[in-house]
Amino acid sequence: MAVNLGGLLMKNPVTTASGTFAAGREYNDFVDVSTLGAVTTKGVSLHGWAGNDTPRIAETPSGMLNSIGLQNPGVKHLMDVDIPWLNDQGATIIVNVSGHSFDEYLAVVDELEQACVHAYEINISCPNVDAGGMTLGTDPKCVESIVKKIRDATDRPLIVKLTPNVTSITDIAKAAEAGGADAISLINTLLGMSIDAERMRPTMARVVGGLSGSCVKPVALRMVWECHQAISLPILGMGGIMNGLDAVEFILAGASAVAVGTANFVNPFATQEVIEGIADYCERHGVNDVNELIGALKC
Amino acid sequence: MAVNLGGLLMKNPVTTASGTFAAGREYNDFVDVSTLGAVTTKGVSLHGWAGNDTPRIAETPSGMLNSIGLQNPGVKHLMDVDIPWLNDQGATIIVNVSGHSFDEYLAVVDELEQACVHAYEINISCPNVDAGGMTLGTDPKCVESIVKKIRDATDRPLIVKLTPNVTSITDIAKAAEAGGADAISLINTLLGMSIDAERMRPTMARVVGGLSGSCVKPVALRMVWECHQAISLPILGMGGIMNGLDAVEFILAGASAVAVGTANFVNPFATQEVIEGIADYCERHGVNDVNELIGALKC
Amino acid sequence: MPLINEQARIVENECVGPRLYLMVLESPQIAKTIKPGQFVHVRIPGMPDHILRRPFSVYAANPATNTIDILYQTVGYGTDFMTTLTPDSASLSVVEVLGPVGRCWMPPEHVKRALLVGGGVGAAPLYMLAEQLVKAQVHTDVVLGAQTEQALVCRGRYEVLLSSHEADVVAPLCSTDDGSYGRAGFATSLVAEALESAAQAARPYDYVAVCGPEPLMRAVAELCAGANVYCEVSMERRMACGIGACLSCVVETTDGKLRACVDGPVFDATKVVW
Amino acid sequence: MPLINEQARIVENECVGPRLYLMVLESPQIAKTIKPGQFVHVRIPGMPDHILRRPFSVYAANPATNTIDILYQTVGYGTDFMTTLTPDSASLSVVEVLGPVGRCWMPPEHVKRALLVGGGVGAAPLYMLAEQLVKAQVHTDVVLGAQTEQALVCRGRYEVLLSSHEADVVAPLCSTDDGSYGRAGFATSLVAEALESAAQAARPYDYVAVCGPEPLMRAVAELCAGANVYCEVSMERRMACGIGACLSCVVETTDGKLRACVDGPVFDATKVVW
Ligand SMILES: Cc1cc2nc3c(=O)[nH]c(=O)nc-3n(C[C@H](O)[C@H](O)[C@H](O)COP(=O)(O)OP(=O)(O)OC[C@H]3O[C@@H](n4cnc5c(N)ncnc54)[C@H](O)[C@@H]3O)c2cc1C
Ligand SMILES: Cc1cc2nc3c(=O)[nH]c(=O)nc-3n(C[C@H](O)[C@H](O)[C@H](O)COP(=O)(O)OP(=O)(O)OC[C@H]3O[C@@H](n4cnc5c(N)ncnc54)[C@H](O)[C@@H]3O)c2cc1C
Ligand SMILES: Cc1cc2nc3c(=O)[nH]c(=O)nc-3n(C[C@H](O)[C@H](O)[C@H](O)COP(=O)(O)O)c2cc1C
Ligand SMILES: Cc1cc2nc3c(=O)[nH]c(=O)nc-3n(C[C@H](O)[C@H](O)[C@H](O)COP(=O)(O)O)c2cc1C
Ligand code: FES
Ligand code: FES
Repeated sequence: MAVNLGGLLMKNPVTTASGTFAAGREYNDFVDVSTLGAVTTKGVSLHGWAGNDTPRIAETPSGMLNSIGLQNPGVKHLMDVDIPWLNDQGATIIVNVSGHSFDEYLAVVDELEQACVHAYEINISCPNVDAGGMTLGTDPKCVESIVKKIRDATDRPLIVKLTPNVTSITDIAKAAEAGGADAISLINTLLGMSIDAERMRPTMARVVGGLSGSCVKPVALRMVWECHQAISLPILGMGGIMNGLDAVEFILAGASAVAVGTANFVNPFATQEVIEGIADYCERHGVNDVNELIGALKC
Repeated sequence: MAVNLGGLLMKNPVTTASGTFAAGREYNDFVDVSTLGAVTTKGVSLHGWAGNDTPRIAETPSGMLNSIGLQNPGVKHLMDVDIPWLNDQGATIIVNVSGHSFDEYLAVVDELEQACVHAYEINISCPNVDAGGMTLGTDPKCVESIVKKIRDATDRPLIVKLTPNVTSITDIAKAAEAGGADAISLINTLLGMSIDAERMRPTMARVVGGLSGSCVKPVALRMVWECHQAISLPILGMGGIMNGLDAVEFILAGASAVAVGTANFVNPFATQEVIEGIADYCERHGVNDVNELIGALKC
Repeated sequence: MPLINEQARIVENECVGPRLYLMVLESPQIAKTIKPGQFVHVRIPGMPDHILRRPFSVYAANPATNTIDILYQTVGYGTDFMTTLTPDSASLSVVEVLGPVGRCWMPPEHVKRALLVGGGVGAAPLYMLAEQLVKAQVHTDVVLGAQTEQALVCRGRYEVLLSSHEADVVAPLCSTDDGSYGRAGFATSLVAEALESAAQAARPYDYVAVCGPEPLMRAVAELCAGANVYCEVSMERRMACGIGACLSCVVETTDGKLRACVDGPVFDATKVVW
Repeated sequence: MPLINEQARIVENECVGPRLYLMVLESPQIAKTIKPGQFVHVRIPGMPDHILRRPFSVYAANPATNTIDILYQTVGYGTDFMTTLTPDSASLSVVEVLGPVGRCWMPPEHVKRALLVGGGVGAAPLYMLAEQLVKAQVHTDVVLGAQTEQALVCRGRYEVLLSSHEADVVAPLCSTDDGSYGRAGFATSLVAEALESAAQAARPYDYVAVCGPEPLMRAVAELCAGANVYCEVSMERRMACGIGACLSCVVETTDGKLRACVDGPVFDATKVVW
């Protein structure tokens, strides 16, 4: 079940989607983080952000919207509290990195170089940050240049997480590749909105938010498949994975590894069940090595 | 309940989404087309198209994918068979127009000028046509120029239907406005994909297709709301409307009228129930004129 | 016949074979009007995430009891979910059926000898046709094929029906893939022999109706074309609207792409481009 | 206490007042460990389209019968849907409960006199606390407010409980918006008077616990701040994970944005930034 995600060795292809699993401790009664391919931590910025007002979520058909706004206590707290705990547990760690500016991304990575973490996932795609974030991830030139800068700052596996809210996902993926990324993550949330008709108001304080959950799976699969054909980097696929079969779909479409997000909220055992489901699928189909499934879709 | 959609008078704000209601006859045992605000017919091209191979659809969480590929018997057949029938029923008619090239769009509209129809909806957004279609609808310059050309060819209300598969929907909407559109339609389908993991194959023959149904509602609402703020044209809102409350959400977000699509497949009475649902909402909220609700969202 | 959409109470929902279930629905209007070969488009209540209706042929319709029978095989999410519905459940005991939809079987007007060929669960949609033909005193033979003996699920009902009329063969001819009942192998060889021997006996078939997996229908269609016998097939396609509006379900024919739901499901086999 | 996710059979699910239902769940592990003020995060089976869990306080826990009681009000899709679940349904008689979650009520250690204030369905999560206090022989008074008499749904249970202990007031003080029972108007005025008269009688309250609509909680918190009485409130927020991971549910506090699910739902009222 082991896979190699752009230099990051994972004992199985399953990690958590950033922001849905904190740094793993909250799920400790359900999931032993050392059994996961990796734990991807909640987006972290240099000094910590307060995030948006509540309500921050809304339920939507087969999915949900969130506008957490990257609330986080800053990279120092992550390094003092969360990373040591994850290290103690024997987890493989991917740190999701955020910033309001190129410099902030770099500063966060610089700090993290001192910590025992195994890869970075650069979130250039969060729709909930007014500066940086969204705009950054939709322009190929910006993407290439921020990736280049971070590439120069680290030798660790560099995963770039893309937003699906673009006309051409392959243009952005190519830019990340040109910048020197080791892998790309697909997809972050789709920008959406929810209205409470009876109250004539938006359901969330910030009006718009990011859509996740199984409703987005068709869009996510399409983007993974397009990028698998367009670039040669490995892909971390996510967006609506609720069970092992969903994960296999992403792998067949071209993902080398997958992340489980919203499913954790529905079922705290989701990550474990996805791992078991993939193993079960391989057994039923006589697949000895999960790597054989990557991009194995017959079209 | 009457609304004015860029010069098209509708007795209520509800029409059908192109491609989900044919030209109304198939639903005749369930829906009296003269009671609808309008009937929007299936996309029509100059000489008719054969469409894609089957399987053409796939079920997805709270939605479906389709890759019909604009199968249609051509504008002549529409004018000989469908429009006369709709005229006999007393329906208000919006004809959805497709083409492989600028010239084909113009040729279709030229033909239709002879027919008794009430408005055009120009589909510059279908993801299932290799030439034209998708590419056209994602580039503001192309959008402006095709709209200008068609604007010169007709005085009838001109509705331009946009694709949601773009980085900035407001840029495209502005281009349609600049080109002289009377209204815009939002949204066509999101590009998606579905995989049959057990068979290791795409679920549909054409691999990718257009996502519709309630799963897309959050994205559709967001785009209607963004465009309502960015341009001054009226908006025909659609994407996942299953009942009256969904329709009210679109109207509150800024739609002057709404279209019911995938819901027809689930419930053949859907259009009627949406009309009743809007009326019921107005009554419960003491709204005398549905026009008061347009864009009335309190943020 | 106008289309009807009715709330149908589940009267029965039982396992009747390997992955085979019989659902009896109280659907008075459709029970009265449905013809052999037509189908109903069923909205299954309570399925999380899944929104589309599912098409099912009507196996038997009983206007006296106001019921229609559906014989279904579990092949995916919806059919699996259907097995959990029970007549006595508070909320999940009513399905919504839209019908009768589609072109029925259309034997030639003065048909004398008919052969019905059912593969797997395809035996079900032919049963009403068999009843109709037997009632009209048409000499009717039946060939059934399935994977195993237990999967030959309508066999008993066909036996009763056929034994009630005069014919050369009073029981369905059967084949099973595993040889557990009847001829071992595919139904096609039984069909070839039946066509052959009928022709040699100078009492040739003038109508063949086939319902089953596409390879079977195609093979039988080719045999019939060779033997110059009129043959109809019932085509399965994924359906969204189920009533002719969406063009999801087209079948490639010599007249272009036609809709399985309303131009079919039953087609003249010579028109189908396989 | 470790978190547990258990399949809980529905033992009872009955209407007990206007838009109010009592669901009794067989949830042995949570029944043993849950503390007053904690909640369970419930996955409701069979809801089309809706995926999130719903948080509910536990009204009563009975380790002897292995059950927990949830008193819920129908306010939207999920709570409406919950009313259709029945103990005897084949597929929809089991819910998944995750718990016990959150910070419980934490009266000061040597509390002498407590006032519990419940608005509407907020009376429910206070009942276990009332039991605990009465058992510990703390002098406990209760104020309940609701829209109408029928909506004062836990009143009977509080009456029985309070009459079992020695106190100035042996029945809950009640107010209704429509004056159909007790004081007409909001519960706040009863609270103000209770604080006042307790202080005048030199037997002041040293603990107030409030659960109900935010305006009520805020008003009571302000009265308590004025009277210098320690006050706790139970905050409601929309929740995704329900266990502290997603940051959906934050409450603005003097210590920053804290999670209602695990840092609350019960907060020291002086810390809440309203
Ligand atoms: C006219 C007609 C008559 C039919 N009659 C019968 C019958 O009498 N008994 C019976 O057991 N089956 C019958 N079928 C097939 C039946 O519709 C499918 O087995 C059923 O839709 C599968 O649904 P699912 O949710 O279990 O499968 P899933 O794979 O989960 O379904 C996903 C989607 O694909 C569609 N789909 C999947 N398989 C088929 C298929 N073979 N044909 C058409 N659509 C499919 C479903 O309707 C749904 O939209 C008939 C099909 C047609 C077109
Ligand atoms: C800690 C806690 C304890 C609670 N205890 C009780 C209780 O004992 N009895 C009771 O009747 N209610 C209680 N509630 C409120 C209850 O969770 C909501 O009424 C319920 O979630 C509404 O769900 P719905 O599907 O009917 O509403 P919908 O509006 O359809 O729900 C949509 C989404 O919003 C959320 N939501 C809606 N209203 C609320 C709300 N008031 N609080 C939190 N989330 C909400 C839902 O959980 C869901 O995610 C509690 C809430 C919290 C946070
Ligand atoms: C509550 C919530 C918080 C999230 N926070 C982050 C984040 O901090 N950084 C990030 O890159 N993505 C974040 N995401 C996006 C997810 O990592 C993931 O890309 C997305 O939810 C799609 O996967 P899913 O459908 O499995 O949830 C968040 C998603 C949710 C639902
Ligand atoms: C089967 C099908 C066929 C469609 N054909 C067309 C078409 O011909 N022209 C067009 O502009 N849109 C077409 N659409 C898009 C719909 O008109 C509509 O924009 C979309 O489905 C979103 O609405 P809904 O979620 O209510 O279905 C089609 C959609 C479906 C599902
Ligand atoms: S299913 Fe819609 S046309 Fe046949
Ligand atoms: S609900 Fe996820 S942190 Fe509270």
